Formats: sequence, structure tokens, C-alpha cells
Amino acid sequence: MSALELCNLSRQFDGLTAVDDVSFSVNPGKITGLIGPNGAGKTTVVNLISGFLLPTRGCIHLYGEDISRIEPAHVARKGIARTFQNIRLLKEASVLDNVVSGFHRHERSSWWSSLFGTPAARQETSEFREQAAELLSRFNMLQFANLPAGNLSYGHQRRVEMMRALATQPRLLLLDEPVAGMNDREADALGEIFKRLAKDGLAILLIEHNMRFVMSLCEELHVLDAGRLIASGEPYAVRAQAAVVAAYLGG
Amino acid sequence: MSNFILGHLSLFELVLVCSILGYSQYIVLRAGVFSMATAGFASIGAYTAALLSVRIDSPLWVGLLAAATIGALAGAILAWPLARLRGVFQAIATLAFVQIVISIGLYWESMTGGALGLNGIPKLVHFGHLLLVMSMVLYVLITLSRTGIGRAFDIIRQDETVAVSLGISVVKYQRLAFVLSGVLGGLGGGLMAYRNYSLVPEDFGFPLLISALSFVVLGGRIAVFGPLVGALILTLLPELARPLADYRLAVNGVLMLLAIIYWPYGVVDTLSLHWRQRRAVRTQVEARS
Amino acid sequence: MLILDGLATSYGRIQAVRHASLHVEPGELIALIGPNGAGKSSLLNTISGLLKPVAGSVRFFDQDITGWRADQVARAGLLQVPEGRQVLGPLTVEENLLLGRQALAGRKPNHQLADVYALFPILRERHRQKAGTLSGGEQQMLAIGRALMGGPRLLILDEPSLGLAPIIVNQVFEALQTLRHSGLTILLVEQNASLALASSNRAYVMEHGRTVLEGPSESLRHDPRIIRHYLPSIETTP
Amino acid sequence: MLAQQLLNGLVTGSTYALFALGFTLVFGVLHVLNLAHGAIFMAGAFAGLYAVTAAELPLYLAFLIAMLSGGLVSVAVDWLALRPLRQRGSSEFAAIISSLGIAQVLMSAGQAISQTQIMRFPFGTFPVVIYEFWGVRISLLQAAILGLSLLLAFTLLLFLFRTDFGRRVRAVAISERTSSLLGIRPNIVYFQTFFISGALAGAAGVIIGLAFNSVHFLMGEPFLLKAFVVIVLGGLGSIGGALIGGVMLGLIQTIAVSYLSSSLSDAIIYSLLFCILLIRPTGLFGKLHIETRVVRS
Amino acid sequence: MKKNLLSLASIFTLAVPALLGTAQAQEVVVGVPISSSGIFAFANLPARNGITLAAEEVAKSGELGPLKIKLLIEDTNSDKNQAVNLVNRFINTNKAVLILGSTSTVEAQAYLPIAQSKKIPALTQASGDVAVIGDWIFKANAAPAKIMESLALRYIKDYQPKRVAYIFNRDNESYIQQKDGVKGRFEQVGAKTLLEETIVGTDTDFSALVTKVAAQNIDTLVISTTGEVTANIIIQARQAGLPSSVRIVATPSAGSHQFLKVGGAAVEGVIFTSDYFIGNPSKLNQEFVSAYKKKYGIEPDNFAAIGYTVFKTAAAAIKSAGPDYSPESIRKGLAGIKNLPTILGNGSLTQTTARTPAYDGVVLTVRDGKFVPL
Repeated sequence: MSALELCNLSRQFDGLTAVDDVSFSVNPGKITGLIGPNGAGKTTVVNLISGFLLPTRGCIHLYGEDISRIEPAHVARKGIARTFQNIRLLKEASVLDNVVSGFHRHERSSWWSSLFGTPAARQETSEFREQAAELLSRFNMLQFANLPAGNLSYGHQRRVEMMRALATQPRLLLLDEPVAGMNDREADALGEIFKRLAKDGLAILLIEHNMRFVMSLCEELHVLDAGRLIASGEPYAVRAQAAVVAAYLGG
Repeated sequence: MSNFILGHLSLFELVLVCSILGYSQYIVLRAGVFSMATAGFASIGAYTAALLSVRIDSPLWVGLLAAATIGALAGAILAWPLARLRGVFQAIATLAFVQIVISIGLYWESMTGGALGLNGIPKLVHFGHLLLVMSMVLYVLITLSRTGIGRAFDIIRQDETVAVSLGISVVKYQRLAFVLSGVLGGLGGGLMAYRNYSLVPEDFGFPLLISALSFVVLGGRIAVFGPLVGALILTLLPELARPLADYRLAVNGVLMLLAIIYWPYGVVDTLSLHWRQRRAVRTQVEARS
Repeated sequence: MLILDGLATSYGRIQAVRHASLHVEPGELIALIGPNGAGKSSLLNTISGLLKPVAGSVRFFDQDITGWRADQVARAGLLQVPEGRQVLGPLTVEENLLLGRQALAGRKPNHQLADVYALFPILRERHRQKAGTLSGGEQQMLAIGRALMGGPRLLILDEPSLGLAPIIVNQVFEALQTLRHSGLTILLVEQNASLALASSNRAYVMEHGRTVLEGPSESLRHDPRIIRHYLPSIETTP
Repeated sequence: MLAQQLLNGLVTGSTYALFALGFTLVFGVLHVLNLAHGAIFMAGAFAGLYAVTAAELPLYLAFLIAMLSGGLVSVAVDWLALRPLRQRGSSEFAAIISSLGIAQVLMSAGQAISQTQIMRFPFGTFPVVIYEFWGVRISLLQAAILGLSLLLAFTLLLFLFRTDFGRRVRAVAISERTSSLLGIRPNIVYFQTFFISGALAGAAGVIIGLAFNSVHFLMGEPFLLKAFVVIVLGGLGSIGGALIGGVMLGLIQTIAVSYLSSSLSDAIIYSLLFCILLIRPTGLFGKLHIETRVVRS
Repeated sequence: MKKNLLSLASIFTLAVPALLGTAQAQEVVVGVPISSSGIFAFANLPARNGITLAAEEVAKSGELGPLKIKLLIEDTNSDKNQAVNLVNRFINTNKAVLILGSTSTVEAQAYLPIAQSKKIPALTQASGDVAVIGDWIFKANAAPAKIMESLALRYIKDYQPKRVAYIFNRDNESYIQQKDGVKGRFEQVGAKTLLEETIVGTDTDFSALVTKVAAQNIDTLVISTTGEVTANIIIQARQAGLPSSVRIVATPSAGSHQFLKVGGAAVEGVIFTSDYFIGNPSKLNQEFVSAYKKKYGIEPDNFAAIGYTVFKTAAAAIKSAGPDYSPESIRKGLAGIKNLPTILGNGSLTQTTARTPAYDGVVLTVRDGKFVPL
């Protein structure tokens, strides 16, 4: 079963069609790329998948379950995690707290036990902190645990955002231009991490302009132009198509 | 010495009542809701408690429980529309709520006594009761801060989009914050009623709203002890600065101004931030060595 | 025409730029490359007055402009196209361009509205549209056009390729070449090191807040240190 | 009586609009609710009053002095309370608190100066002439209020949308940083904006003081509360909206007083405000921002 | 056991000042919480002036012999919480044996129960009917509602009102009671109430309201609010076309200087009653007016006059309480005030068993810009 399946997805804004009849799927264990010129509708697709926008037509299935009409927080709880184009961390909170915040989806204690401090609620909190610390050490960031996240360098902040997304233990990871503003060497280091995650069975949808990066990671590539899918398939084949060259890559 | 304590006991009572109203304001701000409804909740709670005691002679704890419950109810009803609003619009809508409560208090004479207010309310609340209530409030707020609700509030306050992307239902948590604010506001109002002998609708107007806000601003918006410290400073200050009595308004204003400009996180948060950074630097040094 | 000498800037507690020295001569297109967090953007922001230097000096033509406010720097003819375009979204394209003239301060304009429209014809088509409704590429063109309206003596660009499709990146860089050939001096910060080195005539490398390397772009492209740290590790062109 | 009441509503509404103009201008440019606007309005009225009573100046001069003082006080408010926050990039919350703080300082000064007395312009400061058409009475002062609020709103609109100055103001409103890169000096624009806002408040202070025969250190508070309603009706930051919102509020209030109950007029107005916010979360004519997206669109 | 301890403590606290008193020159502490800032300041500042002036006169006259009155006047900021704190402090820390109160009934309702429960006498000029709180609470002035009733009776006799409209301040209990006093008497004689409209203290724009009033065919308009606002409503009503044949009845607060200044020609013929009339020719009043003018540079209004009376009444009570000056004997002194010469009403003040003084108000009207008896 594919992890994510978009079928005939459309979205209009005041009569303008931003996304027009788009269908493709994302499979577990693979990195799927989505590229296209600015204004082609990539961000709208991301917002549709993550539930911030309602589709005008079409459906979105997550492991066979229709998620196209449920509210965004609920979508996230279904197991979709994302990173943001410009990093969004809780800058004043410590690195550890940022990662702990990713565990929200797995909270089991009720509001009552949280308000009155039952042992179960306290237990849960300390478990989350331990798990977050483990994640930090896996990414070799344990020494920054108590530092405010805003004080870290750009590359480290990207990693914290990544760890937060992973803390939700997602079934699908949306990466929105994760290497924007990085040079090729830095991008490649991050790419290695993505590859490892995919190998562990995660489904990843990557939106990115850095063609070199996209080509080196993706096993499948979709190209969006003016809201429509103009090409899909194996990356090198897609890159060779005339329509893609004309709309996106240029001469 | 005992005379001094006796003479100022009512002052410390006031500090505690004020802090509970401060906490009503604190809890919404912590969840990123820009509500100013505390004064309205307090009004509703105070009238509930006072009427119960004056009309049917109900005991202290029943009155306070009723005040908190009705505050929660008001919070829950308000939360439904208000969770849809953002930023200054939330502030304006809650300001309107406070005005509506005052207007009704003045108009509904048969119930509230209109501008005459309710008088001859027995003084049921004493320092001991207040200490007890305050410790319960602090206990709940501290546990809340250390568990899931506090985490969710902190994330929502800092970045709603991130909160949603992590599966936190912003609307649901902000409603919770409204209800908690209603409970604390109602409770604070009930305590006010049982301490002040009399109530008039305008006890719960603009000045109260500003005080509740300034306790939180001066004390701190994140650390649990912030509003208590804020209320302590702002309530004791006028007593200590008696010679400045005629310029009290100005002193208060200057203090608010200085606080928000120079200690933007409030007294307690600034101190705890400082302490945390020092600790972080220390652990880093240890990690390196 | 622009000389930086030992420039340093702090960002709160973090020292973003430690020691930067460079010079730009008339007619050059200079590229500044380096890893993330090396202080490239902070350096540009210090030159254009958005950040205050803590040490060193900036000279522009015959003036010491160290510590000038951003608007003063702009009116002196040193214009920056900021990172992420920063067009004024609620204003129309034409209003954005007209606002560019604020930097003229009595200097003679070297680009009129018509010249900008000739350089980027798409802007003429969209001149009544709100700038915020343009696509990323069009916004980048608008941002450059707007800077041209201010009669730049030196144009500084911060990451002009950021978030743009390859086809748009090509268009933007072609326009930069056109401008350079018309005699405009350009200083460019760019992550995409191969693109930056290919389009500039001289380049600086910045690391940890310091300018560490300098040379003609052509020779830097073959410098093993550059290849190892900045150019792609995997060659994907078939 | 209906016609007369509608006219009353129109005049009352114009005073609200007059007050709200400067308030909404500052919001439009800085995105902060300047809660000191009521105190600036009071300061302008005081200045105008003392110019007439103490310095015995003619009304038009007093009016200019009121505008000048309002403008200067407003600039001082910005300088002391809002500028430091801007430099730190603080939230809208911080600006509300600090403007509230400085409002208290100003009100305290007003209290000390006036000894809490309600003051008024002497008789004959503005000629009492009453016209009557078809049974509707309008005084010269009422007509002047109507005319002046329209004039000021349109001048302001022209300024903002037809001049280089206006373009600068709107640029800074969108991004101070980008504007400064374009060669605009944001502090000058803020200075001008606050001065104009304060001058408008000063003008409103004198006119309202004259119209309702009362100048008082607390006179700003009720108008500030009404201004919230006005801007929700008209859209935050919209100059035309302030005019429309003011007049709407004036009419609603007058109708409420004359056909319902004067005791409930406040409750009615604020309930209305509340309901509008329920239906249109950003005000009646406010733009629906796509950014407010926690609730799905 | 607990009761014993308490009484022991009370004996101790009572004994200490008495002991100290005999050791040195005798001194009684009088606490005065007064709202000299905030929204009630307009009434309390003149009241404070009156109290201060009276205190100076009493000290100078030597009528209390070696006894000194230590007057603690402190600001409540128009906030009843602060008033409560102050009164607690006056009684517990400063050992005050008498509390003189502010004009605000809202504050008085909050702090008078403290005086009552601690058995410390309090004499207040709060306008509301607060003496009902208990037997330790005394009023220094007649309840305005009562004075308004006598005004209504006089008005009925002279003008036989038939169709009446009322405008009153809905956020001030005192003005509601004053309105009710008049309305009750009017309705007793069959006058019809055509309209009852309300305002709040901060209102300034009455155009809609007065247009509505002017459209009714009334013969009498009763306005119950502060002096300045009353004047303001009258001006706007006349401009809105209220016929000059409609008579206007106002409250004692019209007896202020401000009322004439604000109202000008428009308030000619307004009928009201007052505790105090500045033109009262009695020697006592003439001396008061000139002393007040000399000290403060302005003319006294009725708040100032009542403040002055508060202290004079207190001084008389303290004098008769000697030699022990305990709260109990001061209370007896207050209760026993009889035919005390005063600048208020008919010039003679006697405390009734309801702990509220009896003196008649003076019915006044405005003629040629001056207050004259009707």
C-alpha cells in the first residue's frame, strides 16, 4: 500500500485554480521528489496534505485512509510530520524541550491527570525527556540539550527541527526545501540522513529546487507547473523531458 | 510588631486575591490567547458568591465552588467564539465582554442591586483561607507546567503553525485555557466578594483589567510565580510609596512602561532565564572538559 | 570603490563577522561564498547599515561610511537587494518601483521605469498587480528593478537564487550579466558556489566570520580547497 | 423625530470617526493598538482649552495649538513607549502594555493640572447658531463637526494614496527594514505618522470638548472604548473604514437610545461588536488574512 | 478560652493609648481615608480641604485644651481595596479611635463594616444611607434622598407637576436614590412619569437623549447627576429645542460653583436644594467662606462645606468624650450631638436616633447667574 496517495486533487482560490487534478503517490522506504517553478502550486499541495487547506475536489489517502477533510492537528496526529521552508523552532525553549514537544502525539495522560499531577502524568513526562535525550545523542547533539534553540547555528537548528519531526514517529515526512541556503557540501550531509531514514522504512516527500540534491536522493520525481502535473517517473527520465526543460530547468 | 501585622494583614489578603486574578490572566497569556476577560469572569464569580451568601446564607466553600464553576461556564461559552479570533481581535472582543458584563450589572437591578451594588456581604474569607486557596492554585499550575498541558500551551504561544504540525489542536487547548481562566477569575471574584463587604459593577471595570494585566507583565508571563510576585510588588508599592500618593497613577504607569521595556519577560522570568543560561553555559563547559 | 578593512559585527552575544576585508573596483562582479553561518549575510547587512560594526571600517568612494544608517547608505548609492526578495507585497509593482527612487537623493537616475521594464518585460505586464501576488522569480526581478531605480553606484545582492526554480535562476543571472556589461558594479552573495564562480570575475571565500581566500573566479574554481568544501561531492550531470 | 435623531447620530458618529482616524492610522503603520491615543486626545483638548482661557487666543489659533500639542505629545509617546519596543522587535502585546503605561502617566498629569475638575470652553468660543430645516435642527457647531471630519478623512486618504509621502508611509508600514534599504528613513516616517495621528487627536479633542461642553482628564477613556468598536466595524488600519465605522456606530447608538433604552445602549453596542467578531473574525470591512489559518479555510 | 484571650487583648490595646496619653500631652488619632486621586477626587479634594481647614481652626482655637488631634489623611485612589487596607491600618497599627470617611458610598460600604466590627466610631459624609451598617456608624450630613423629598414637596406645592421626565446617573447609587426620592413624591400626587433615561458618569454626548426628551410634552425635567453634567445636559437640551416653559429640577450637586460656570445662561431658573448655600448670611458661614477662599483661592462648594462640618462635628464629639477619649465615649459623644451650630441647612445640627443628622435643606434657584433662595 502506498503511504500517501493523491487522487485528482484540485484546489481553487477565488476562481483561480492553484492545484489542478493532481494525482501521485508516495511509497514507504522511498524519497519522492516534487519540483516545479515558483508559483506552480507546490506549497498549496503541501498545505492540502497537511490539512491547512481543504481540497476543492479529489482525495488524499494516508495508508488507505481518507484524510482530505480532517483538521490539520488531526492530520498530524495521524502520522504526518513536516519541516518548514524557514526553520520554525521555539527559539527561547531549550533544544531538549523542542524535541520533547514532538512527542505530543504520543501523550496518553488525560487533562485531569495533567492538571492534578497524577504519577502517570509525571512518569510520562520523564519518559519523553529520556527518549528525547536518546534522539539527541543519536544525532550527536546531546551537548546542546539545555541551550536555547535560537542560539544554535543554522545547520544545527535544521537538525533540531528534524529531530522534532522524528519524535512524532511519523509515517510520512514532508520536507519543504530543507537545504535552501545551504551549500552543496552541507546539503549532502543532510541528504545522507534522509537516505538512512528512508532505508528504515519511512515515506518521504521532498520539495526542493536544488536539482543536484533532488537527483541524488529521489527514486521518483514529479514535476508541477501551473498547478498541473507535467511529468512523473524515474528522475533521469523526467529531467530529460522537453516540457520539464522548458518550464523548469531552462536551457 | 503584632500591630503592624494586624494592620497590614488586609494588605496581604489583597495581594493573594489579586494574584489569583493575575493567574486568571496568566493562564490565557501562557496559551497565547490575548484575552482581557478576567475582569468579566471575576464580576460574574463575585456576584454569584455574594448572592449565594446574602440570599440563602450558603457557606464559604459552597459559594467559592459556585463562583469557580460559573466562571468556568462563562469561560467555556466565551471560548467557543473566541478561539476563532486572533491577536488584537481577541483582545477587543474580550474587552467588549467586560463592558457587557458591567452594563448588565448596572441594568439588572433586581439581581445585582444596580449601581448600589450588593452590600452587607459577610466577611467569610480570612488570610488562612486565602493561603489555602493560593496553595491549591499554585499546585495545579505547577503540575500543569510540568506535564503535557503546559508543554502544549508553551508551543502554541510561541508558534501556532508548529503546534498544529505536531498534532496539537490549538482551538482545543485555547478553549481549555479560557475555561481555566474562567475558573480562576470566578474564584478570584468570589474571594473578593467575601472579603470586601460590598460589590458594585464597576469594581470590575477597566482598572481591574489593567491591574490583572500588569501583575503578569511585571511578574512574568512564563514562570508560575510571576503573577504572585507582580501582585506583591504592585499592591505593596502604593503602601510603601504613600508620600507619592497623589501620583500613584503615574508611578504605576511608569512602572509598567519600565517593566515592559527593560524587563520584557517580567521579574521572575528574567531571573530564571538568567539562571538557566548560566546553567547551560556551565554544562557546556563541563561537556567540553 | 568599496573597501572593507577588518570589519567585525556582533549579533547579540554571537560574533557573526570577526574580520572581513575586501575591496570592489568599478565594473567588477564580485562573488562572496562560504558555508552557512560564515557571516556572509551579516557582512552585507553591516555594509548596508542594517547592522552596526564593532570594529573595522567601510569606505565607499571617498567617504568613510562606517556605522551609517541603512537609509544613508542607500542614498549614497550603495543599494542592497535583500535576501528573500522582500518586495512590499500590498503595494503594486509600479509603486514598488517608484519607491526605489527614494534612494536617489538628488543623484541622476541611471535607470528609468522604461529601462527596468525593458530588462524585465514581465514587470510591465504586471505593473498594476500587487507585488505580493507575483511568483518568487518575478518578485526577485522586481526587487532588482526597484534597486536599479535608486541609481545604484554599487549593487549588492544577497542570495538571489534562493528558493527559485533553475529556469528563473538562469534568467536572473543573465540579467545580472547584462547589467554588468552596461557598466554596473555588483557584489553578490551566493550559496550556489559553482554558479557564483561561473558568473563572477573575482571572488572571496568567507569562513567563521573571516574572509579567508580571494582570487579570480576562474582560478578558484580549480582550487582543490574550494572543490573539496564547496563544489558538489557527487557529479550528477550525465 | 427620526430625521433629527439620524442627524444626531451622524454628528455623534463623526466625532467617533474623528477620534478613530489617528488611532487607526497608527495601527495601519505600526500594527499596534496605541492605547495612549485617548490621553493624547485629552492633552490636545487641554492645550486648546488653556489657549482660549488662559492665553485668551482666538479659537482658530487654539485649534492649531491643540493640533500642535497633540502631535508633539504623540511623538513623545512614540519616543518613550513604542520606539524602544520596536527596536527590540517586540510583540503587539508589549506595545499595548507600554502605551497603557504612558497613558496613565499622561492622565495623571491631566489630573494634576485640572485638579480633577471638569472644564469647559467659555461661552461664545464658538458662536451658537441653530438652523432649522424641515423641522430638523442643526447647530453651526454640528455642521462644522460633520464637515471637518469628512475633510480630515479625505485629506488623509489623499495624502496616503496620492503622494510620495503616503507611499513612504505605506512602505514603512509593510517593512521598516526593506524601506530603509530603499533609502527611506523609518524614524522620520514614524515621527510624521505619530505627529499626524496626534494632531488629529488634538483637533478631535477641541471639537469634542466644544461640542459636548466638557474637557476632563478622563475624557479619552470612553472614546477609546468606542474607537475599538469603530475600527472593528470599519476594519483595523483603514482610514475610510474609520469614517464609515464611526458613522455607523453613531447611528446605531442614537437609534438604541431613542427607540430602545438608554440604559442598555452600551450593552447593545458591545454585544453588536461581539457578534460582528463572531461572524467576521477580522471586522466588518477588515481583510481576511490567509495567515489566520489555524482554522481551516 | 479564645474569647478570654480576645478580651484580654482588647483591654491591652485600649489601655496602651490611655497609658501613653496620661504620660504625655494627650493625643487622639483620627484616620481619614479620602479619595484625593482617581474618579472620586472631584468631590473628595474639596472635602479634604474642608476637613483640613476645620482641623486648623480647632487646633488654633484651643477649645480642646491640651488635647491634640492627630489627623491621618490618606489617599484611597478611589479604590475600595485601598480604603479597606487603610482603615485596617488606621485601627490596628495607628490606633485610631475615630474614622472620618470619604464622600464615596462605594468605598464607605467596604470599609465601614470594619469600623463596626472593631467597635471604632466612624463619621462619614458618604451620600448613601450607610448608617444602617451598625451602631458605630454615623453620618455627618443628611441623606440627599431625604433632602430631595423635601424639595419635591415644596415643588409640588408651588408648581403642581403633571408630566415629568427623569434623567439620572445609573452608575452612581446616590443619584439613583435622589431621583427615586423625587419620583416617589411626584407619583404620590399623580404626576405622570413619561420618560426615565439614564446616563453614565463619563458620558458627554447627550444629543440623542435630549432630542428624545424634547419631543415629549413635559412640564418638568428632573436631572440627577453631578453639577457639571447637569449643566451640560441642560445646555444640550435647550439647544435641542426643549421649551423654556419646562422647569428643571436638579440635585444638591447643582450647588457648586462649577454648575454656574458651565451652565451659564442655560441654567437660569433651575430649581434644586442643597445642604449648603454659599450665600447663607450667617456669621459662621461668612467666616468659613472667607477663610476657605483665603486658604485655597477658590470658593467652597457643598463638598467642602460638608467636609468642614464633618470635622467640626467630630471635634465636638471628642470634646464631650473626655477625659478618657475611648472609642466608646467618642461614640457616645457623636450620638449626643445636639443643636451644634453649623454652616449647613438651617444652621443647627442634631443627630437623630438613626445616626443621621437632621437639618433642613435650602431650596434654591438660579437667577441672574446667582444662587438665590426660592
